[in-house]
Amino acid sequence: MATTAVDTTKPRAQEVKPPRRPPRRGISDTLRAYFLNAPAMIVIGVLVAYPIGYSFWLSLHKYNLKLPALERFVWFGNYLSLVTDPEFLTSLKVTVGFVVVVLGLTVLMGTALALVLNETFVGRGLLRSLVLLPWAMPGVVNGLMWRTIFDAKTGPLNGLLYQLGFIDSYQAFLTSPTGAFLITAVAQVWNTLPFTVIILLAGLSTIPGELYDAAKVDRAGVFQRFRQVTLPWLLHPLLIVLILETMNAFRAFDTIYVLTGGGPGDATNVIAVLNVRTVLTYTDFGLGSAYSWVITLVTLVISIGYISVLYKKGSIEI
Amino acid sequence: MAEVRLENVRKEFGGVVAVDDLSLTIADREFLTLVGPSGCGKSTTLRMICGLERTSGGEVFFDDQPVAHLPANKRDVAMVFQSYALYPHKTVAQNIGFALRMMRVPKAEIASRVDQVAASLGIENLLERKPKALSGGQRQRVALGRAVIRDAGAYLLDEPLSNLDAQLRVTMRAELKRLHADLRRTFIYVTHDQVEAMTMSDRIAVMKDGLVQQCASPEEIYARPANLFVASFMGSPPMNFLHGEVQREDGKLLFRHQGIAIELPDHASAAVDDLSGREAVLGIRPEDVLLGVENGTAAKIFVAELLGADVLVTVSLGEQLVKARVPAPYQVGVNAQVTVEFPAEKVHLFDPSDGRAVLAARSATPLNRQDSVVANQSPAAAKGDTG
Amino acid sequence: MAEVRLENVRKEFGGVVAVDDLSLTIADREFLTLVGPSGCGKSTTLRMICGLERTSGGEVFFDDQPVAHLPANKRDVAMVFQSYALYPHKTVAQNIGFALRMMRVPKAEIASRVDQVAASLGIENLLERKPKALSGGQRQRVALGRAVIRDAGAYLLDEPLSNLDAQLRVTMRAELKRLHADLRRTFIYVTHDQVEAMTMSDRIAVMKDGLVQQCASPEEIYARPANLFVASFMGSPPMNFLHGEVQREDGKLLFRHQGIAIELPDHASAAVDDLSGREAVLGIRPEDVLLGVENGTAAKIFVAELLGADVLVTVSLGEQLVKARVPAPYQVGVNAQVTVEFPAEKVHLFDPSDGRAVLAARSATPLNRQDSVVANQSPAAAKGDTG
Amino acid sequence: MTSIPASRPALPLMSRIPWRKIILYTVAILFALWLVLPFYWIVNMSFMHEVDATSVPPHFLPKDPTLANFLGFIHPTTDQALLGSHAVADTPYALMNSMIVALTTALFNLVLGTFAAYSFSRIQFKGSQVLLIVYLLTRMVPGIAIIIPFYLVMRALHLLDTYGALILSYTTFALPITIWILKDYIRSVPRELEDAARVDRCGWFRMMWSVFLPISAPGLVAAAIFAFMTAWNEFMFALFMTSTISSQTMPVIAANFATDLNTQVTLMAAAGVVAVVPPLVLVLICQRLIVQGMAAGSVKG
Amino acid sequence: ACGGGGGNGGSGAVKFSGWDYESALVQQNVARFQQLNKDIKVAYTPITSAQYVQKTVAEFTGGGGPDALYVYDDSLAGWVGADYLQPIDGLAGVDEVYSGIYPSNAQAMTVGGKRYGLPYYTDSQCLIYNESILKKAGISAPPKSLDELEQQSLKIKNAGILQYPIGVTGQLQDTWWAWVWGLIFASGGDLFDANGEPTMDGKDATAKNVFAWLHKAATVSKVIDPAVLQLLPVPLDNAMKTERYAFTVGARYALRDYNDPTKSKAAGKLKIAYVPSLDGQVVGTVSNTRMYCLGKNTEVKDKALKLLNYMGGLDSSGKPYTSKFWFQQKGLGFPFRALEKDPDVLQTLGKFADPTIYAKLASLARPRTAIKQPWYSEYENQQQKTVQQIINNQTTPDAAVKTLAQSVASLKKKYS
Ligand SMILES: Nc1ncnc2c1ncn2[C@@H]1O[C@H](COP(=O)(O)OP(=O)(O)OP(=O)(O)O)[C@@H](O)[C@H]1O
Ligand SMILES: Nc1ncnc2c1ncn2[C@@H]1O[C@H](COP(=O)(O)OP(=O)(O)OP(=O)(O)O)[C@@H](O)[C@H]1O
Ligand SMILES: [Mg+2]
Ligand SMILES: [Mg+2]
Repeated sequence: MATTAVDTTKPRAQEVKPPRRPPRRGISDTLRAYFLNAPAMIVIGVLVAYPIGYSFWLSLHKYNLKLPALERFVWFGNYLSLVTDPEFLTSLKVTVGFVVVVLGLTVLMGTALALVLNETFVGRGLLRSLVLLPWAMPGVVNGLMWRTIFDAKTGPLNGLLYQLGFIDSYQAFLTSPTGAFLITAVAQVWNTLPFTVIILLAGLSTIPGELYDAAKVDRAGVFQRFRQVTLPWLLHPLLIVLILETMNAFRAFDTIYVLTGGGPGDATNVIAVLNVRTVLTYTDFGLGSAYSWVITLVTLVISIGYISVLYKKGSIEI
Repeated sequence: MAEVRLENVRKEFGGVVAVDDLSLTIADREFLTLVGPSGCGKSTTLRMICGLERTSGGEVFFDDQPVAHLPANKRDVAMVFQSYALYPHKTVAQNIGFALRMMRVPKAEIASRVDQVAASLGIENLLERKPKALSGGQRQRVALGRAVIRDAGAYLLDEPLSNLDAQLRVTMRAELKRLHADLRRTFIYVTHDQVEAMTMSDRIAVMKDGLVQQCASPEEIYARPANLFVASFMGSPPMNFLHGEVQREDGKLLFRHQGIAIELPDHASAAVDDLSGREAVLGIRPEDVLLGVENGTAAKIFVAELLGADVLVTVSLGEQLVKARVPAPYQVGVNAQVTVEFPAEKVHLFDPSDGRAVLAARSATPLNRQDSVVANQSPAAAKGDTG
Repeated sequence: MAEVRLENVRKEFGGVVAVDDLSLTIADREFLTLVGPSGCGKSTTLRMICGLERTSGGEVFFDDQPVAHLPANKRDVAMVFQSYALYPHKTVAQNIGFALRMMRVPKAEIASRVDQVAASLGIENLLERKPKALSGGQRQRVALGRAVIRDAGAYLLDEPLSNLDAQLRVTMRAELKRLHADLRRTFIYVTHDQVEAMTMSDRIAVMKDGLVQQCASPEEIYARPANLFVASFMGSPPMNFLHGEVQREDGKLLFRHQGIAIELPDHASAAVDDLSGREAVLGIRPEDVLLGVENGTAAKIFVAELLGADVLVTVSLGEQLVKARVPAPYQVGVNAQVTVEFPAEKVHLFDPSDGRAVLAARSATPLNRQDSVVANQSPAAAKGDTG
Repeated sequence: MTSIPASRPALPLMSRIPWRKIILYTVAILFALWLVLPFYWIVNMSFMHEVDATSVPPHFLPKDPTLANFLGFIHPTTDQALLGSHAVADTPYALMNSMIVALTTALFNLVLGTFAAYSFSRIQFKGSQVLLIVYLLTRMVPGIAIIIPFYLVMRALHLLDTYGALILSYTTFALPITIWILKDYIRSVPRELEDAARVDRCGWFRMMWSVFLPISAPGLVAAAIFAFMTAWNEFMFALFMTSTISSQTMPVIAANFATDLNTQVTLMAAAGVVAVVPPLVLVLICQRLIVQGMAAGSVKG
Repeated sequence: ACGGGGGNGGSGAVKFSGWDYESALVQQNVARFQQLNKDIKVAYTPITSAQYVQKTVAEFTGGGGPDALYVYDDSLAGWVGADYLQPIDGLAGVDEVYSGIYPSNAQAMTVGGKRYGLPYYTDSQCLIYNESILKKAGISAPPKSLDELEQQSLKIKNAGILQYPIGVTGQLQDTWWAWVWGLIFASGGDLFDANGEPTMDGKDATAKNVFAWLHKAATVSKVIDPAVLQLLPVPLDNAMKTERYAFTVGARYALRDYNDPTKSKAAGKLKIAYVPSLDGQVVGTVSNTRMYCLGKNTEVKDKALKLLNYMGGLDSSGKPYTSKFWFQQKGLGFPFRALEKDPDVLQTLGKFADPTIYAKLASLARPRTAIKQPWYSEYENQQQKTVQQIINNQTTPDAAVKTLAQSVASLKKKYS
């Protein structure tokens, strides 16, 4: 139809046009985006770029403060030595178990709790605030609290179970390797659950209510509504939760350190405890940095794994 | 499902009464249209039928069973939401096929039915898009598709065609009528398009302020509006209204308005008794007003507008403007004198105190079933409706 | 602002061409209506004018100045979004007054203007509600109010009345026309309602698949559609089309269709030369078809539908169905024999290869300016349009 | 219109039982117990006399409740004053420091995070994915690896033992996650609203302030709480970057309690309680902002 | 409670930091020092003891670091190696101090033949027993040998007085488990020879025998509380004060608290004894030394030295003022022999421990031989884990000593 004279274009008012500026396009999107990112990039860049680079540099060195004379560049020697380091390997095993247990519990409980808190019921406001309680507790206090609770001599848990007749004498819960492992996991879950709940709850609050209406009309039951409406909308928050909780679980230190110090034996000697000890107690900065970078890389790989798995599930773009 | 019955249903939103004591029975297989001014409670009524909104009072029955305890997903109704409510994270195909998936229909069947529905809606090439990437009308069609793909007990359609162009609307109307004929299910339809209401419905329920004003067949609504509101709401251009008094004079029944006397038919006797001594409102549709007849009342042409084959002539009768619809050509200049007549058989009388119709026209001009549900059909489909 | 000009504007969404090489000049103070089938790119065009969407090609000019670099908030246009886009956290009053607040209008003035606009939209008692607590039509009015409260250089209205009832729509149309008259600004209006398009616009641009098919006055569009698409899209019921051939016979210009010969007017000579030997499409509007005349072609009544004052008669002319609109009453039984005539002056000829109109009707029936922008007015306002 | 039937069929029994409510409340109560019980023990202890705190069998209610532990924070007794290098007397100041640091961190995070998050959720730009991962990467390096060089940086900036050091460290910690959190919530705000605001003549900042932020309030609250809590209970950096009560935060002081050989568990419990209360109060205030379906009714389609 | 300090000592103030044990008393003492030396200002920073080492390392690594500071004996060698500290040989007052203290302390403060510290306090491990519990079980004298300890414990256990009579600190920590070293040294053995070579897996069977005893006591006769694996020093103190254990191996100064009626229900009942040995002989125990040292890069060396001398040396009258102050105030063990006979000291000591045993322990005590090794802290951690495994029956004494020897071997390799 291009031939049709659709447009009665008027003759130009003046033949001599003013020298037309080349049409200014707004600044390019990419530029604008980086402009918006600049403050964050500057703060992060200025403050942590150097430390991060430095720590990676250190991880390529043999470097123990106590023996400055031995300092030397060893390429990936520290990393290679880890492969044969029995302590590291056991610790890796413990850590993986710990991460799996903690992550599983956190995500399941967190989702359940967020869903509950998203409903209206008497006392919701209170429960919503209570959810944050564990988070507000400094890690040291948290560790001490759990110590007190599980104390073999004076712990209220022992007292309670004893009074209720579940046990016939006080138990030293933290002294068996399994017990210690599970208890640290529980304490960690208790401590990090609020983050999951808050993020998921905020995610839930963005779901347009009318989608549930539509799904109800489309005959989706409670479970299907969760799967078809809630879950897809929660993918993004879940991704954050997964990444951050994985990171947290890999770096869980405070609570474990206070509760068991990594013991008994190697039962709770997760890599983070080992890492902190190596750096701060043994002042082995080279090896310590290598540990840190192993943690970093593992969490990075796992995170990218999450991202790509969820990405494949569709409807998610980072 | 079959009959849907609302009994004294009421809905308040924290003080705002959206639906106020509404009773309505929609028979099995009926096509009922809800019309009414914006904000009168149509959508709310649908939502209550559907189970998305709890009633604040009264009861909803499906086939004589109260359904208050049934959640929406157990009620077996399909609905087109006024706001579409598409799943933004699903493609068009997934949106349309969702209900079937919930009913565990096999994948292949879903796919073929989705294709079929999409084709009938003209969105077959958008199936892989997300709603975000659709135009307004395309979204509305997806919303419609999501409902019509189902085999539900009742279909609730909340202004499902409002954002479509005229042509498409005609096609869609035909599709919906066909669906209604094929499925033989209850349809409850909300629309602002009077042509749609008139041509598609078995009955129309006219609502105002959360109350049903009249629920009857389109012809009945048009010919015998139950009250002033219905009379003024249905019909375009709307009915003329004259305020005056009724009296008996010399055995004649008369309506007097500013010195003009209009004779009323004999059967108006009871109505006149009812209203005598009080103000009365006379109503007459523009197409029933006669111009230029002998013995008519003198009036002046105020304005005349060409409506294709007709002319809409507005005459001033004293202070009052009256519209008349007469066949074109009608070549009379503005301010020209003309005579007007209101045929006795065609006037309505209303009691202004409560708006109630006390006299309906005996032979109103038949309804304007203008549109084209039929007009667009193939010869075979068109047999029923011959004028 | 004054003139809005689009030059070869193009918009792609990752492969999907929404607007394809669109050129259009909207004069200062003009009321231009965009019509077209769902998904043809109307909203996208508005969004590009407004600066919400970057063009993928071409350029938008305001008063001869390219505006590509101007963000939406610097363009001084007001817009009603098809999807409303109300601020959910603000009350109706805040929604409507927001733009004024952004322009630092004093509080008291905002309040009074909001009240005034709300009153004209009939939502004065909803001012303190949040959008969530409004009905669909109420939301749409808020969206409209948000645009009309402003004093902008251009107003872009994307189906602003689609969810309103007929009465309200009439009132709102009048309001918009009054606003246009008062403000004397450019209005670009999208609607699916042909009556709206016909009665309100200075010019109508008919779009299809991202291209403007014709842009002209309503009368022109109706009487001289530039191509088959425009001819079929505008008008309800749509124009009749007959496929056949043109030839000169005995100095006469004839259109032949299945043994029927239709005489063409003399000025069709050029058109006939153009099309001869090829297929041609003859178009005629239903109101131009004459029934029961002498010398007419024999046909059979297929169906007749009463449209109030008119009857829409469908006759079968051989295999072909042709619609005719004749004044009521028209009392002929189905299958009765009838004669049909297509007055030579009123036929259109189209080239089916590209749809182009090669012959426009010389004297088409004047446009169906049916509606009531005027009809509803007070005596004073109505003077302009007398028939 | 219809006559009311004489007798209404009774509802089926199963549907008269409010299953949903029962399940909801059961789960809610179970979670409440899980959240509260451990903490309850601390609260319980904080009202006890030292001797009762470790008694066998335990007292599940303070035998002889006392406020002495809490009063200690205002007027420490001589005994209390000596504990954990002034920990008792320092507690109120530490709380104030924590509050200042945490609130400022939260604020910084929201401001910087919003800018960046906006770009990720609304602009398609080259390198956005890489940048996002890089942000995350900075957070994935364990704090222990960077604490020493970080200390050097702070020293170079002359920020040691000031709020600045803490605020900056916590901002860098929380920012990547904040950006990740916020980008999703910003994305969930309908784009049309941004368009509408533009047409209503809002500049970008105004649009963010008047339209975006109120609607993404739940996300902002979540991000703010996250940043706040990160700052509130971080221990290691607080310990290393500060040395006096002019900037020491509550976790450092709480650790002082814990390591003192003369420590009193009840006093420590009381410190734990006061350390937890301020954030909870803040959240109680903020939580009305976590509203369901903020954008409801705003766009059609 | 605000105050400047630490980093902002300013013009010439002596930056002095220490772990936060009784920091109020330290502050008081510092104030006194400033009274006496009006020209010197001291900026005292107490640091949480659990993180003292780490934080100090950070400060030194960051190029700052205090002028004068507390140092643990087991950090000393490392810090010297890391070049944080400077020797004080030949400086005023140092020789006098070194000649007045126990040799074990002098040895602990010397690295590579150079003296680095002036003593803060010292202490040695002893057996602490609850006399009244023993009496109740019909035992009149504390055990001399480990077997005796086990027998007595069984008696107490069988009498139903306590389920587990022996308690020690058994949770992994970054500080040492003195009692393990105490048990081995008491039996005349060691884990390392004088050159820091491991002897536990061969030459010297003491460790293995002590481990065997531990294993038996924990898993066969079950007199060691399994819950010790989650026991830290403070809870252990509380347990002793509330008479939940009859025996522990601990530092002498703990008795001061244990026998303080205002702090302990068991005041007066807890007594000091020699650490039981394998054969019942009294041949040794382990000691530790806490000291004051001088930062390497101090710019106020003279002033800092004055402070050091005030804190860890002798005053103008030749008396170790601060050392005595600590003993009198808190019972911290004094490194100065002369104080053994000081009447004030004797009087105080009488309130909580037998002066004879107290003094004898001090003279018998030896520092750990391995603390000068750079890998000592790793080793200590390994040893703690191994002992935990012995106590909860995850390993055998044989395997334990092997593990320890192996870990030393690999640590040595790592540090070469
Ligand atoms: N984000 C997008 N991505 C891909 N395609 C799009 C996108 N937005 C619009 N389109 C397509 O562009 C075309 C034009 O869309 P537009 O919204 O302008 O239509 P419209 O004329 O306003 O239609 P309607 O009358 O239905 O509102 C449609 O076919 C639509 O599917
Ligand atoms: N959540 C709510 N809170 C308060 N009032 C509400 C709420 N929802 C609807 N209303 C009011 O109830 C009335 C009926 O609303 P409803 O949506 O049923 O109208 P409707 O007939 O569908 O109108 P429309 O044709 O404009 O869609 C309206 O006046 C509306 O303002
Ligand atoms: Mg509605
Ligand atoms: Mg559109």
